[in-house]
Amino acid sequence: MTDPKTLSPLDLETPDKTFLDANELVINMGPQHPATHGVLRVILRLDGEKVLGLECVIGYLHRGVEKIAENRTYTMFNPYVDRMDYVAAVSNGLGYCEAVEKLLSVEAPPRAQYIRVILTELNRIASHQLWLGTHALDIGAITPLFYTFRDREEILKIFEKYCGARLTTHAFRIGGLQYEAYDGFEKDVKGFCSFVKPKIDEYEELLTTNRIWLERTRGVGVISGKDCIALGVTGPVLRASGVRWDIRKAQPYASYKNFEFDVPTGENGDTYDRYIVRMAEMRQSLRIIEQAVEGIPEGPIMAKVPKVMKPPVGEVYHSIEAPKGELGYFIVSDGSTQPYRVRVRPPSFVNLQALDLMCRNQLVADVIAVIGTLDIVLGEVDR
Amino acid sequence: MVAKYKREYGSGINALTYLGQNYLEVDRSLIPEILQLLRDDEKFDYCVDLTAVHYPNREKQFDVVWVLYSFPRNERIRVKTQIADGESLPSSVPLWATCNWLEREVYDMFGIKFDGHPDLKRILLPEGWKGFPLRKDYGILQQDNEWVQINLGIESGQ
Amino acid sequence: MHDFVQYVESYLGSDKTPGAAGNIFWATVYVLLVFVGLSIAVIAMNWLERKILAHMQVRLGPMRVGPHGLLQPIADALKLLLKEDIIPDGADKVVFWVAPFIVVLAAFTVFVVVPFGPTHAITDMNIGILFMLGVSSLSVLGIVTAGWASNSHYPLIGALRSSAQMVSYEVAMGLAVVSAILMTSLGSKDGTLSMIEIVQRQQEQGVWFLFKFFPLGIIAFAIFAVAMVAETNRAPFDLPEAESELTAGFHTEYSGFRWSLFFLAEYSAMIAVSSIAVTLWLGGWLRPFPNLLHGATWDLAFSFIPGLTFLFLGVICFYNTARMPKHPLFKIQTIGLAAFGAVLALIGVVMFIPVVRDRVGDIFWFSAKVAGFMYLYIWYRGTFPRYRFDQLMKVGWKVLLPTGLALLICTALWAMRSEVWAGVIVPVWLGFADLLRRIF
Amino acid sequence: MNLPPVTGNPPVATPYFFYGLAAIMVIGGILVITRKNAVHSALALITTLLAQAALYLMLYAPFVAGVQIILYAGGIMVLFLFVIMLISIERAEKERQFNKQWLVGIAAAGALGGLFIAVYTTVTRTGSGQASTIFPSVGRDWYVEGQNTQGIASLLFDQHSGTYMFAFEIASLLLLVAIIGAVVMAKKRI
Repeated sequence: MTDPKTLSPLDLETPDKTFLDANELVINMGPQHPATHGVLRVILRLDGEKVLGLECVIGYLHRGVEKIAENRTYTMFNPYVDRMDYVAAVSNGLGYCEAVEKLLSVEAPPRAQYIRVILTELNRIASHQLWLGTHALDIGAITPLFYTFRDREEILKIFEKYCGARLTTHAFRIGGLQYEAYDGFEKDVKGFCSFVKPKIDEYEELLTTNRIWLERTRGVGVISGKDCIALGVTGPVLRASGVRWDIRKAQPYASYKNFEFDVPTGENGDTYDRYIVRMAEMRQSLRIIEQAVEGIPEGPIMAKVPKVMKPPVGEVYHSIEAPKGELGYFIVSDGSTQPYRVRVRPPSFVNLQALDLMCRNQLVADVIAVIGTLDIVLGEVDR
Repeated sequence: MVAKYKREYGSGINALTYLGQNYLEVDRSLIPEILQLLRDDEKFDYCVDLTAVHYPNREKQFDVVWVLYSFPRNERIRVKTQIADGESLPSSVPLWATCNWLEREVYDMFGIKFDGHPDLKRILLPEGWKGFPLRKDYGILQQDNEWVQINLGIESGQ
Repeated sequence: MHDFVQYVESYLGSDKTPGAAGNIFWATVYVLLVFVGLSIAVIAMNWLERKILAHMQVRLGPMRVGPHGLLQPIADALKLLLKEDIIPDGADKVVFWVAPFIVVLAAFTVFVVVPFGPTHAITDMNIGILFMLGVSSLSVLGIVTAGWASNSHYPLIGALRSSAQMVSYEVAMGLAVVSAILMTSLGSKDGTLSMIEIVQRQQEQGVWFLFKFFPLGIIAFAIFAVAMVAETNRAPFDLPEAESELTAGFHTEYSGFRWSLFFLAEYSAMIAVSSIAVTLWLGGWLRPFPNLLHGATWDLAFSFIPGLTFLFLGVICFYNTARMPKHPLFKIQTIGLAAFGAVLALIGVVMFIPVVRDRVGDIFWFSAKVAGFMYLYIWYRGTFPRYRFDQLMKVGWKVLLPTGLALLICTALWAMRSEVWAGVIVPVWLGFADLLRRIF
Repeated sequence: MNLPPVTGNPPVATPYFFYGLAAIMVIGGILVITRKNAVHSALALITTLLAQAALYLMLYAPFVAGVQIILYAGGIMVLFLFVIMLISIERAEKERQFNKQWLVGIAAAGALGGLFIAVYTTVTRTGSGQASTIFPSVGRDWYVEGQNTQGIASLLFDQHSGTYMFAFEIASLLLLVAIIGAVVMAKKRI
């Protein structure tokens, strides 16, 4: 295993006129490529089919979210965060709202926190389902995609019933929630839990013991826990490498300390372990949801926050465990209605950095598998 | 820990807490040493984030902020330093490999150079773009018209 | 007119294929029949694949064009024909133009020797199976040249992968085929390579080669069944056109009509290799259970099955006609489905006429067996992820090839000296167990 | 219309087919040596080989035809194409195609052609005084019977008439040596 610090930048200048003479070729994958999950461009340096190294070219989806934040009020910026990791919009919103709440020194009431947890965990399942479908599709199994999308639909239906939107939900407000849980919310969520449990088994039935799946994922894209930490890789990727670290446990936020759940970890840090970890995480999320639904307290859903938000001068860093890893917000306030600086610490962006290390000496086909297993969303990488 | 460093480095270091979050204000000259110590002695083995804030009215225009986390201690700390426009910082890539892209992003957005970075170039914006968008003097509608016209073949990206 | 009737009658009484009889007229008719039948089969396969795959994946598949999307393949074909034909700038125009035709020619030519029945083949060649393997291997040329002529990285890599894959799996495939051919040479007779005679030997020996020399026949069949999927570049061996890696592989730069030729070739190649498998191991046109259920009565009973099958399909159509929404918008679709059902039922009824019944039985059984393979192809595609290239090569060279060699030796031993065989059977069983372990 | 003939010569073996195939072969052969693009040459060579296979079929030698298709057109030529594709076409196109020895080449080709004609037309007298060419009449009956495959097999492997077995095995051994040699030379490390 190469030390991540010694990874040298690629020499991409050598022209490749012929295959045979050069022995190495530089191939460009993306930005319009079906397996790069959006507009990621990867420049691969190959020896035959073996990857000597690669370089990611990102920024095709750069919208300047951080700049926009400086020109909006705290409330106005809230919907923008949904557009970063658009498959886990609820998590983004949770992180932002909690960061601003911290800056304002308010705390959302318990009822709001429970509903937040339910929606966030539902969103985690949805995100993992989308990941599973597309990842399996990248490896060539086309069927799981339809299974997962069928079941993800149920989650989106709950979101739609709750706040009217399916994808970019803008579900939370600074200080709590805008909407009370609709009638039958609890029944819907409980129904979903019992509906999706056998479905997760169904996905596993298709893949977990499938021989080709094992061959394609075992020992592919291995990264050790040490390298993960050095590269700042978080989330399921870190846990699959054997580091039992989850912000929900390590530094609980949003009443996560009230729930019992395990943090699944892997051993080998390969693609298969990451798959297993994410499957287990879906089950753990269901556990959390079930506990939360049972115990939703009565009470207000909105804390007392001023109509015009002017947080005191200061700065705060708050991070949550998004489906993809540590999602952090670093907000600097200058006492005005607009944040002076909002820095988003995007898990996909940092995790993507590990792609080079994970792909070295693997085959081209594995690059696809590893991109899939990192579970990146380009909206978040580029912001 | 802070007291120890305080003794050693005197006024170059300043430990503060705001909203329960600890941060160190460190003088630019002490940055390499302090970061090295934090990583090796204090076991802040995970660099969560590296970013900057622009204060155009100050003499030292930029705050550069490292957000560090220690797995053994389960503790976060922020390290802040002030530098002037045009001043450069030593790269932290040898300490935390993750700083590679993070430093590139800071360079991309603020134009802060990091010495010893293996491949310091723009990351989110295209090569050849002029200007650093997250500086306060860069308007939200501003863009590098010349670049857009040459590379995209359109009058304006607005 | 009288001459013509006599001509037809003389043919109907003939016990030879048109090629063997040296009759150019009938051979031409057969060529056209096979060509048309094959095109219909490809169209049907297109629709079936979408529908079956869709139902495996909890969706409906094509539903808009025609009742239950029955006209979808035709609409697709029209679309492809009307599409702009793009030849990339840097492409080698002549080769780019020729490549799809090579593939199609290779895919269609093999059907010259496919035996749909003892007399229902265009011709019977002395080297039938060799001819099929040889000509179908020519399609590699088309794929390689297509990939090269596109002058683009992805097609080139796709073409290289595809040719390496096909050349490698041909070896294992050939070994499995030879083992089946060895089985034809038992008894007083010489061995044969003729497709028709291979089936006749199975009839004479009273056993399909699948079950002969148990488990050798099954192992040979298994090797062939794996290799044929790889040969036709289908999932899970569809690396040459691995969407997620190489966009579309060797035909990335092709569009419209030329692309549809590749499509046509792919599906007819699938049918062709399935025909080989059916002929060699599954008794070709022979009906199932010839030993268990023998005698004239059973023959008669089995000869009704083709008609009954079509009647059954017709009934399904009528049932679904009844289930159609009663909305006026669906009127045309309802009528269409009913008409389609009527056509199927009519075909079924015609198949009960004794003259027809006697002559379509073998074609039916052959097609039914091939259809089984087609379903397997779709099933694989719905279930399996894709192999990586090195794994694919490993399966080909390290699993299938040694197994094939051992199998060949065992078959020869068994065919020659059964007592020698007794000493070999234990290791073979062990090997078989190992193979099963590797596969599952 | 005639009744379908049950026996007799199938109509394939007519001179017209031969002339057609021969023309294809000659044109293909000329294209092979005149095309500057190596891939085009290879394709022309494949055409020639396929036409040759068809000629074998005309001679009632289906097995040889089948082997020709599988080995040459299907196997060897694919590998040829493989290699050709990987080398730079642009560079090859710039090179001068004919070197200065074309006169010698024509002379050699002419001599070879003359030799073929001479051999083909030479009539030898056997002991019984019967005239025949140098081609053996032995085994011709197999061709006519359409039993060519079995005929070749018994020439190669039969215990009594298997005269070519040793040569066959030696040739395969030679090929094996060639393969191993190629691997040794091509592989950087083993």
